[in-house]
Amino acid sequence: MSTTGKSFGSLHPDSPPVERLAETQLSRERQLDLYRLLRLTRMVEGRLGNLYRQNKVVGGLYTSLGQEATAVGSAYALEEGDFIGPLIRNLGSMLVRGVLPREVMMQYMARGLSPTGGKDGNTHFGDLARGIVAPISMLGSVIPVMAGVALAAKMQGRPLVALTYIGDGGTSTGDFHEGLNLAAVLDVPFVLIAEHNGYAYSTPTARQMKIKHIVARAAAYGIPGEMVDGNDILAVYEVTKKAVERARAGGGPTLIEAKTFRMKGHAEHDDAGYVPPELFEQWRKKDPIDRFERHLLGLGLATQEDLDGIIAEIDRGLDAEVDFALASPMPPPERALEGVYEPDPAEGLGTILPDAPPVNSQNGGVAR
Amino acid sequence: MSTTGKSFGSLHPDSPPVERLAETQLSRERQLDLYRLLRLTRMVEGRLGNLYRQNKVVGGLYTSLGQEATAVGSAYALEEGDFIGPLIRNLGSMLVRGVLPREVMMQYMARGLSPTGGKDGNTHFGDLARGIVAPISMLGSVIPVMAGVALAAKMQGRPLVALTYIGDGGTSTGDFHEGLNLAAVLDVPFVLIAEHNGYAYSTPTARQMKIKHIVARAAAYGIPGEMVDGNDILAVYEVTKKAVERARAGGGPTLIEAKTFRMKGHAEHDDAGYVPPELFEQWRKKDPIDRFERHLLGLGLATQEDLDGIIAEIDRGLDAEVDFALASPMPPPERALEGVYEPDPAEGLGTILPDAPPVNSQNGGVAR
Amino acid sequence: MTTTTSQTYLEAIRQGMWDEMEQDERVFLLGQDVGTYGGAFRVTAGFLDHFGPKRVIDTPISESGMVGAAIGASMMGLRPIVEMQFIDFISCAYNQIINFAATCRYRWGQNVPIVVRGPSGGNIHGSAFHSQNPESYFQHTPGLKIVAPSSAVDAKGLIRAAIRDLNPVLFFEHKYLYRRIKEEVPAGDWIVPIGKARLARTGRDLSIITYGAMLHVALDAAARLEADGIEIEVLDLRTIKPLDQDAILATAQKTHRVLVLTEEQTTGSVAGEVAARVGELAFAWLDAPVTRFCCPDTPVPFSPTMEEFYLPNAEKLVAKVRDLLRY
Amino acid sequence: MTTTTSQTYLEAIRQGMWDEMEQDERVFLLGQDVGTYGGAFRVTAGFLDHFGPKRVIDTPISESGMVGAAIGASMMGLRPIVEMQFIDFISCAYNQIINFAATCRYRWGQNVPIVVRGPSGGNIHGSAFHSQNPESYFQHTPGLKIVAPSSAVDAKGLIRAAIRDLNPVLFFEHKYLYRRIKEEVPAGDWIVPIGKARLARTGRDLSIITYGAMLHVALDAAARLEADGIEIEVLDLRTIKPLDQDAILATAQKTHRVLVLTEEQTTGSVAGEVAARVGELAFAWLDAPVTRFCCPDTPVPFSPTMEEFYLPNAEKLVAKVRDLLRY
Ligand SMILES: Cc1ncc(C[n+]2csc(CCOP(=O)(O)OP(=O)(O)O)c2C)c(N)n1
Ligand SMILES: Cc1ncc(C[n+]2csc(CCOP(=O)(O)OP(=O)(O)O)c2C)c(N)n1
Ligand SMILES: [Mg+2]
Ligand SMILES: [Mg+2]
Repeated sequence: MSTTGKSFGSLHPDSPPVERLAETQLSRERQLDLYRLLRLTRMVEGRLGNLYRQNKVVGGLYTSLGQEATAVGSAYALEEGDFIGPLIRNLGSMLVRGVLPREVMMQYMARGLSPTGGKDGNTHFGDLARGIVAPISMLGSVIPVMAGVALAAKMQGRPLVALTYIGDGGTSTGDFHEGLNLAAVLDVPFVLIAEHNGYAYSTPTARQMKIKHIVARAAAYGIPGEMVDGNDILAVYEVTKKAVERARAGGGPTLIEAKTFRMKGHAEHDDAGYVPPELFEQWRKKDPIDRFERHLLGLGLATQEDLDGIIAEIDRGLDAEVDFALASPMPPPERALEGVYEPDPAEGLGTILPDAPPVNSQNGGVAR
Repeated sequence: MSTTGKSFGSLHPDSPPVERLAETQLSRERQLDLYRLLRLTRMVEGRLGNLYRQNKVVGGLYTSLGQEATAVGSAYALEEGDFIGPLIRNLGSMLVRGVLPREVMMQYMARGLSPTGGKDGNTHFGDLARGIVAPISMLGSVIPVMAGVALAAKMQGRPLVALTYIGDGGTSTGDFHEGLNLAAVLDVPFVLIAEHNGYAYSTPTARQMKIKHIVARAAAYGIPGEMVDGNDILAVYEVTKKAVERARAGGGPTLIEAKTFRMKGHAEHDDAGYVPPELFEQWRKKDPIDRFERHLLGLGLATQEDLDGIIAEIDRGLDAEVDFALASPMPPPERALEGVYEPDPAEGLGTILPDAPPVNSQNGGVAR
Repeated sequence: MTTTTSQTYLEAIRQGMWDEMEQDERVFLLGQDVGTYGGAFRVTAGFLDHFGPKRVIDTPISESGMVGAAIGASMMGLRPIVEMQFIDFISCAYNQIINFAATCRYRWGQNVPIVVRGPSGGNIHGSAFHSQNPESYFQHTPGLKIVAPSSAVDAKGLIRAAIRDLNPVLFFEHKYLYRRIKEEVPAGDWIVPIGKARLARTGRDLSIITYGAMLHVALDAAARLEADGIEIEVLDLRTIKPLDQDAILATAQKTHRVLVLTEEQTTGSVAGEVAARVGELAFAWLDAPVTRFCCPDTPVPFSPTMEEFYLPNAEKLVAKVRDLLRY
Repeated sequence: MTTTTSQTYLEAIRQGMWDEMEQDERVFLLGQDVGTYGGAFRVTAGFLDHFGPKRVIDTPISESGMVGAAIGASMMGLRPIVEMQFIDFISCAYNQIINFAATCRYRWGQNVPIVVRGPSGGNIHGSAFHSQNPESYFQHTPGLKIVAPSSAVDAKGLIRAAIRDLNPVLFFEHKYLYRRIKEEVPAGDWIVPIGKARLARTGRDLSIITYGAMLHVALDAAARLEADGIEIEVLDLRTIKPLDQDAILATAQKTHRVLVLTEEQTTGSVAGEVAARVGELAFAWLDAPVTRFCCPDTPVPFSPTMEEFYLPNAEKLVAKVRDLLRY
């Protein structure tokens, strides 16, 4: 494994007041855009939390509090035409790719105008036009699928990259292994971000694997591995960018381990009583938004007013999104029956060969 | 990964006439016993080949020609009470554990007196009394099962070790990953021998994985890895012994990669036309039996007469085994219906609670 | 005189496992978050403290690995209980269950006494991957037993029987019932035998054969129909494999009209198997076609409006029964 | 006037795939040993040389990975065909098939045009893991199509239809038929539509509904019974999902007696689904119980003596038919 990611960012809790995030070539504008997306992610999830507490959310609510930088920073490193396969904690990556807050809200509220028309919930929706493949709940399963997206791209000579995510827990699935090995041996343009956030539901990483760093698994597939401070959005961006560029240039897959922390329970109902409070303390100091703000302010890339302005604008936008989502209707019940199969095209699938005539019992067994 | 295995044996085709195999503490007697078992394996498979050509074998015949040392040497490192989960190429390990040639022959010929009564074929049979767990055909599946055997041993405080095998191809299965990770994180007494024999059916290792050495995967699970010359039976014995002792002492699992070569096609019907003839040439020089013989003769541990004597005795034994197997009947057809479920013990499973009386429709919905 | 305790369906399962673990040290648990957290539904809350980490094992997210390990451990004389966090994830252990666990006894005489259990079923707006009823995936596989209780008493008695059974048992708990059902459950060491259906209601006009959460729908519908003097017999299968064919045929012979009600997509359902058996073996007694009332052939939809449409309920069932009585 | 070629069942499948790959560059193959070796049964022999390594991909032993990759590639506009070396190994891809491939269309409108194909069936003494008929594992899952041809003509027409279909199609080839059947297969670009059964023989006394290798057993039995003036109608389902319900009901209505013959363990079989439908929807026409003739509920036994006992054959079928005619 290579751990070039280590050079990006800093995991030290006692980092100096002016945050030293990873070096980047990103312009001020793009850094502010990145900030907006990072903030947007947290604020959308905040609104979802409100809706949850108002009993408007159907089913559970899963958020990425404290780890938004991983999803946002990595997706920001992609180009138009690239593909992502986001998991439940990767709302940020979907927002980067143009998903509207109302779409997510309507998904969570099971509304008829949601991207799935109410057929599925939460972030489980996809849209190839925006380069988003929906996962299934079974962890790991989207890895071979995204490897297949990358394989197709390679076969088609399209210069695109497929990127997906997996939690520390999800790395224990057979599909993680089969998918990553397949991607490696077929040398396809694929990037896998392993989000190491300390827990899989209540299970700490030490019960999930005997290794400390997931990136150690890259060597098992003969692919480059990178370890990155997942709460340094610039580091995540840069390390992903490097992997994406390598993949696009034909250099095959990369496994990136992003160290971060889940600052809430597994879902909204889970009080995370099993997480030692010190861990929350420690990681609160490393909040990715706070750090990015310190970086922007400290380097004079933005003033507090700039940031406040961005936040206020997002807020206004979200008011409208929430209103829209709340006002939207539930789906018609009968829609349940629709859409299981893709119908044949109008012109059919080809010339139908007439069946050979049956043997005729009344005719001495000869075809009639 | 550690590659202490490298110090054992030699992969050089131009090894000196007196074969320098790995150093061992094994006595002359035990080395001769090992030789007998190695020879026995090849000779049993030779007899099976004869039976196959006489159309006595039902279905395919799978042999371990050229790689017998891996199965024999590793199983020889176990103690009574330990468990193995042999695959199709590990007949040698079964013979080490006391399986009789006639048992295998009757299995291959689907006879009624075979260990499975004709219900399954080839080496697919088990016997807990001899510490043998039968695999299923789906590659990789026996790995979590043997991890479970090891887990039970640990829970029960029994000082035993579970050992199983996997081919280079089989390492690509999800169960390889799930099973080995589980064994590692639960720290159970488990040894996995990855038999790297160049091919999975027609697929060379380079199409199976992007790594050269399977042992690189040990680090992905945080367990020791060893690489060993699989055609040096003493090296295989020693490296396995070390892993087994570590496991027995509570040191957890080990992944051992044994480098060897499949000297025939995947099965008897496969002419292996896809294997470059040079490879067969090269590996023929490294034949594990020839090498062990050169070692025994060169170090004066045996004379040619000793070896010839052993062979002759095996041969006589096998004549009888073949005769017995050939004379044994096919199973009665109706046996097909037997044995799907283990019946309840005669005394039942416990006191049966009488069912609450049903609601009675004729009685105003009151229980009758 | 037996004492009883008021217990929910969930508590009954929990208690059944607890009692077996107290009595038999071979029994142990493995699954994701079953220890520290006590399981996603808290079915095993308190087990870790009481039985210790050796017998209550939090595993990695490896369904196939978990089931495989259970198989191996069972061969060594232990009695593993594997929890699927949601039963839908059993699809990831399909090969281990149908090919490994189910066939060892037949192929080489080695029985595999394991229990694989977990929350199944819909009506909680869990969508396609947290609402499945996977019994039909497995009903075809010789060597397996499948249990799906509808009441707290049965849940307790059947989980105990499942743990004691010498074969692999799939134990499907209906999560909709977990906390919605509360019953008096007798104390003491008893089981409900696998393979025995229970007559939940007697009647002479029509038989509803069902199990799990649908039992309650059937009883509700039967009570409504009673007002019109219609007598519905309700048979609770309790065990899906092996089916209690005698009980099935007996009720068919009694009422001459059979409706099979299950919470599954219709095609390839357990209901289909029951219907096929009734149609073949009770043909002479039938006055009307054996009718299935299941879910439509779609994944489980998420939105409550659609899921309600998708699931059978008492109102729809009453209409189906009336239709069938008019046949 | 169409020209024909004499082709085995295997050659017909091979030719169908070849033609589709010639015509449509989106079609590609992936599987274990499908390239250099041409597949364990040589179904894809010559494909690598002709179509090149980009379109004929030897994969690692990763059934779930293979199917997952096919799903992803199909979303990008390609048309992957995944070979299972033996269809039994499809159990290792169960989750990808039933949860990923089958549900995308319903959940988020994304269709998944993939074909998963491979050799199924027994009678070759392959024992429990090289003889399976897995159609019943999948018949329950909405979103899938399942095909199981009995003849070379159908095999060719159906593999082409499967490749062109816009949904995931499981294509189960019966390996016993691979080289045992040889027929005149018309040249040209034609398909046999998925979802249409074929009347293989007309008769008025009793209908045998079947598919795959059992079709030939049915025709054999029908020919034997003809000597006694018994007229058997034989319906070859060809597609297992969606079932051709119209054809099923039509033959039931015609003969009033139905026997469903399949090479599966009886419980939870496709035969059960067919029987349930006939029993429910053709009840009024039935003069006798819809009868299943399948295999016993055991794993497939290895030894020829036992496997012969286990499998239906013409002789046993004739006896069953005579019984049913006496009903
Ligand atoms: C195959 C599978 N098994 C179990 C689950 C249930 N489950 C959902 S999320 C989760 C924990 C995931 O942990 P991790 O992968 O670390 O992701 P995180 O939630 O920390 O982002 C579990 C066990 C699942 N979704 N899929
Ligand atoms: C899950 C699974 N997929 C496919 C197969 C078919 N198959 C049997 S042996 C084999 C090749 C195995 O290669 P390897 O693991 O290297 O073992 P070797 O034969 O070289 O000893 C394959 C693909 C199988 N048995 N199991
Ligand atoms: Mg996590
Ligand atoms: Mg190999």
